[in-house]
Amino acid sequence: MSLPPGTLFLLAAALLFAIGAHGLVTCRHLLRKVLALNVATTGVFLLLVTLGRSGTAVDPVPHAMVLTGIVVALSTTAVALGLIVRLQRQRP
Amino acid sequence: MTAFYLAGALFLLANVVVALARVLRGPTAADRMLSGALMGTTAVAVLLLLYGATGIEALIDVALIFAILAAMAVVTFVRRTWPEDADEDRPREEP
Amino acid sequence: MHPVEMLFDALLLLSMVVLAWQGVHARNLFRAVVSFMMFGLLTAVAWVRLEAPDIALAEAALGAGLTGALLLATLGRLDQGGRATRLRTTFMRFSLPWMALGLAGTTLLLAVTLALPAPGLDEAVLRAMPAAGVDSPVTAVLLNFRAWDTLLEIAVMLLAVVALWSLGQDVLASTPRLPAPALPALVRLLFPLFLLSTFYLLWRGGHGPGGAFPAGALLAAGLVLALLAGARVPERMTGAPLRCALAAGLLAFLMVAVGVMADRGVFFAYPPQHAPILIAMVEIAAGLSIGVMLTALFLGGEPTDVEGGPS
Amino acid sequence: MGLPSTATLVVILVTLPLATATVLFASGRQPRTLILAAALLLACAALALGVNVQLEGISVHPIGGWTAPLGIHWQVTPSGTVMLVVTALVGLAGAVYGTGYFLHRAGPEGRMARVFMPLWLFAWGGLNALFVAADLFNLYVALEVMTLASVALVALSARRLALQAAMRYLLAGLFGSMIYLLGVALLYGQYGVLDLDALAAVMDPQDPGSRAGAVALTVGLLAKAAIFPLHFWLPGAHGRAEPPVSAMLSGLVVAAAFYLLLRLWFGPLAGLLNFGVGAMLGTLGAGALLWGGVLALLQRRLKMMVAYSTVSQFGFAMLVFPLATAANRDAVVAGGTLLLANHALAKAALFLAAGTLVRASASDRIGNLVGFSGRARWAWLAVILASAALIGVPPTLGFSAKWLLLQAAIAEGAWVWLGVMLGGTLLTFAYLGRLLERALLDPAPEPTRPPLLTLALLLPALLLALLACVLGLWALDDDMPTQWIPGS
Amino acid sequence: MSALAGVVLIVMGLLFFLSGTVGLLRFPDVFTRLHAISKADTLALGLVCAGLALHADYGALQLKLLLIWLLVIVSGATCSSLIARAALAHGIRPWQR
Repeated sequence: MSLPPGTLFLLAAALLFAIGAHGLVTCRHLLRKVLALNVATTGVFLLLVTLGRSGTAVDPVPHAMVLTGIVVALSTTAVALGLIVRLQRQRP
Repeated sequence: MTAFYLAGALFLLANVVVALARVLRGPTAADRMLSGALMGTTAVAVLLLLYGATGIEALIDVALIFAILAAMAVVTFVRRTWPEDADEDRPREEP
Repeated sequence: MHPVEMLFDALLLLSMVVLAWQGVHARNLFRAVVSFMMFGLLTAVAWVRLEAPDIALAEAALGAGLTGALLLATLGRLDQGGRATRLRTTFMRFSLPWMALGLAGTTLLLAVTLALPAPGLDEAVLRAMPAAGVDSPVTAVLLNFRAWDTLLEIAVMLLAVVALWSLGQDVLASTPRLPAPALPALVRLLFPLFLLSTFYLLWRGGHGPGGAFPAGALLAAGLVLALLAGARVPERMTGAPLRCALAAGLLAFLMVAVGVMADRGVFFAYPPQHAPILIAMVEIAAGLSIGVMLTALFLGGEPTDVEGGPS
Repeated sequence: MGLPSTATLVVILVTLPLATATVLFASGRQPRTLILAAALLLACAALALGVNVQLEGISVHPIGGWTAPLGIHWQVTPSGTVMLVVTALVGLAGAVYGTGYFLHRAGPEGRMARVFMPLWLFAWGGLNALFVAADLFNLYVALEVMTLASVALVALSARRLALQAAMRYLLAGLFGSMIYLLGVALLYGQYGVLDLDALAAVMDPQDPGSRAGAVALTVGLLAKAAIFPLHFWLPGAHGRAEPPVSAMLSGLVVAAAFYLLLRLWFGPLAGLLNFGVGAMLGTLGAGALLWGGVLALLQRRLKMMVAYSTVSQFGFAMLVFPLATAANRDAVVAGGTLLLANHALAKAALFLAAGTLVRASASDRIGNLVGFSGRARWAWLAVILASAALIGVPPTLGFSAKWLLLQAAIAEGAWVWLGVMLGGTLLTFAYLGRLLERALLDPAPEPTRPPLLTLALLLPALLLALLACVLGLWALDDDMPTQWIPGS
Repeated sequence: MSALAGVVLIVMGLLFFLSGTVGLLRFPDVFTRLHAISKADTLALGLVCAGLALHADYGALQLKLLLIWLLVIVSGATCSSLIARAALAHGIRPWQR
């Protein structure tokens, strides 16, 4: 077991990012696009926090950034979902 | 002792991964929701065991939040999603 | 690292990746949403493993509570006729090249991230902590060192509410047909607990993991649960009082930020002797306001039973 | 009595829009005097800041008194200040136009009137916060404020096409933010700093994180700035929004993302800007220039044509990257900034005038527009002046900007880029000329009951277009700042 | 002594979690699966909480553990009733041998 610390988390972050970005491009349903975007964003958050941990001690700055990011992501997701509902209601 | 707690957490995680099969298989939406509920309860237990392993007290708070919110998903599901939703295991979109 | 720990992480992350894939690509939309919610639960556990209890708290409160509720409610609001909302796009048909591109990107990203030295700012934070006015480093970063980010982020949240309300009134399917006798009892039992834990988290925020976001999210979850149990927004609360509650967090934050300029003439420079009390005030105002804003985001539009409000 | 200090002005510029928007939302009313007073105050503050920068040059203001790398800084740069001033001018013009365009109506239009001003001010606040920010993560949050407000503004009319355009825009914008955030994470993982100047000091082109981070930041911003081939969301969003909204979006929001590209590539990332990178970005620009120009030429609807013109014009702006060398860096940055400023003023004028013309003609087909008669002639005058500025007829601001870039291209012997620039200018001339020719020489008959065109619908466009023309004289002045963006 | 008792309780809890999962996977319909989840898991969590409480060294923590268990009992019971009613209303018939 000689993996550097955080390797698994970095791998997961990269995979989540790729799954999300891929889904955002290939999915056709809008709700799926929004979910994919959230998955990719989670990947980025995971990356930030893992990188914050690899130093000498736990770095609170990425934690604060991710907290901010989570709230921003939730707000934008809510707007996106609202738009999707409106769009569907407007269908002829 | 740490190893015991970790092993317990690992066991629970494996347990819940197996239970994911119910999400995939359905057949009704309620079945999928059930394994969601199982996941919630298990997550509480996993967090408690991780607390035992690490001693970080905030984990108890995280577990407490999970426990308070345990009903949230099911209530939303019953009150908002399922009343009108088709429940059979068929794709809800055109192919 | 203990091998059991390693195994635990591997299994955790593997199931996260599988759930993420399911959450995007599952054949059945409901299955995708449930998978995504479970993904959120596991993400909270992952934050714990990364020694980030603050994020775990927020993720637990948002992921287990509001995000799921929001998604499920959206699913319920979408037309069930099977017609899906889609965008017309040209390049979406060919999934395979994108997959190859994704794999290449993943490898590249992993290779780069593994090579990063990650120096971090932990020492700078440590040095500044005595003057921060709070004991928790994350709260210090959020509400003091980088408070301007947090202010803008609350602006984003209020903006999201304004944006949703600008689309029109709420489209809740307001009367579910199913009787649910146990639900009001549950809510009556739980609601005081929600309030209690909201204030507990607000109070904790000064010294340890906690603070305005998880507290606000929990408050919102309580309010949403009450709405789901059939409670209505009281009529005297809608309109101006509701709008003021929504705006209060951002306004309080702005007033403190500009108000402290009376001391040294610097934006957001809390006077050292008053820093703890000012930060606590901002935290409480922001927490309560975030709770109301998140509830408004769940409602998805301005509450309809308003008199003299929107025409 | 002197002007207020730069720090005070910055605080006013970033907090006043947010505070006013919040108060408007909380009160649920739209008092016209309050809105106009706030907009006027913001415009004055931006102008005063411009004077200060002319005197003092670049200045740095730590927020909360925390020094870098821990704290966040505001940095007032000549480039950012030009954008702040332009934002204030367009913001004020849009606010005045908005009071004339929305406020008398009831029904669904009444709903639009109610939310237009808060959203407008939120976008304004986000823009101002972005133009003074000097911190990667702070820029991310400011970008999100700007994007979310813009999306809501696009969806304002709640018509189906507008909603669809808003959705597309939101997804593209969030995609851009997400990739941008990835870049922030990579750079933070490499250097552990977020402050732009601190980053510039430690940046090493050899590090893996610096390159990957630069790529991610750039791709994210290219999506937000709608640079070809990531421009797909722009024409719908800008063409289908309400006219004052299109003015802000086309003039400012896209420009803000592009400004950020300039700010990063000539600031912390300057070490990475070599021939290959420049050529690549320039090629994207050339593609945008042609694609947007040709499609603008093919449009039948006025606002769609103007929207495609935006795609084309930002392609032109991309040419600053291949033209930059260590020697002419400041002149090229000045050219790029002035190009953005010119485009913001002229394009906002064009969209506002287009809104007026569409209302006067009751149709937005170019073939059905009313001619140069009655009060519509003031709108046409604005279109003519704005077209001159976009094409770059001397002495407009567009001419000064293009002149700076042209000089750089000639000095470098970059004949390919010179050719692209001339071709782009010809295309601009072609599609704007087609608009003027169709409408002025072959106008549609006036509708029997022409709607009232108030001063609020005519003056803002005319003044913006005039400014775009007149400011060219200032830009050729000798006492322009030497360093527009702090470099490494 | 109490440490050993705690370990035993936790192990029992884990086994009940396992039985819950087996039930979820093997039982024939929603209603029977509901039994598996709500009964086994609630008990299992209670056992884990009790085991940890034996290991915990101060009162506030034990109080929190008790609270967690009570919360899970209450919401588990409510959710089971909600899902069962919803399933019945959707015309899903209970499984008969």
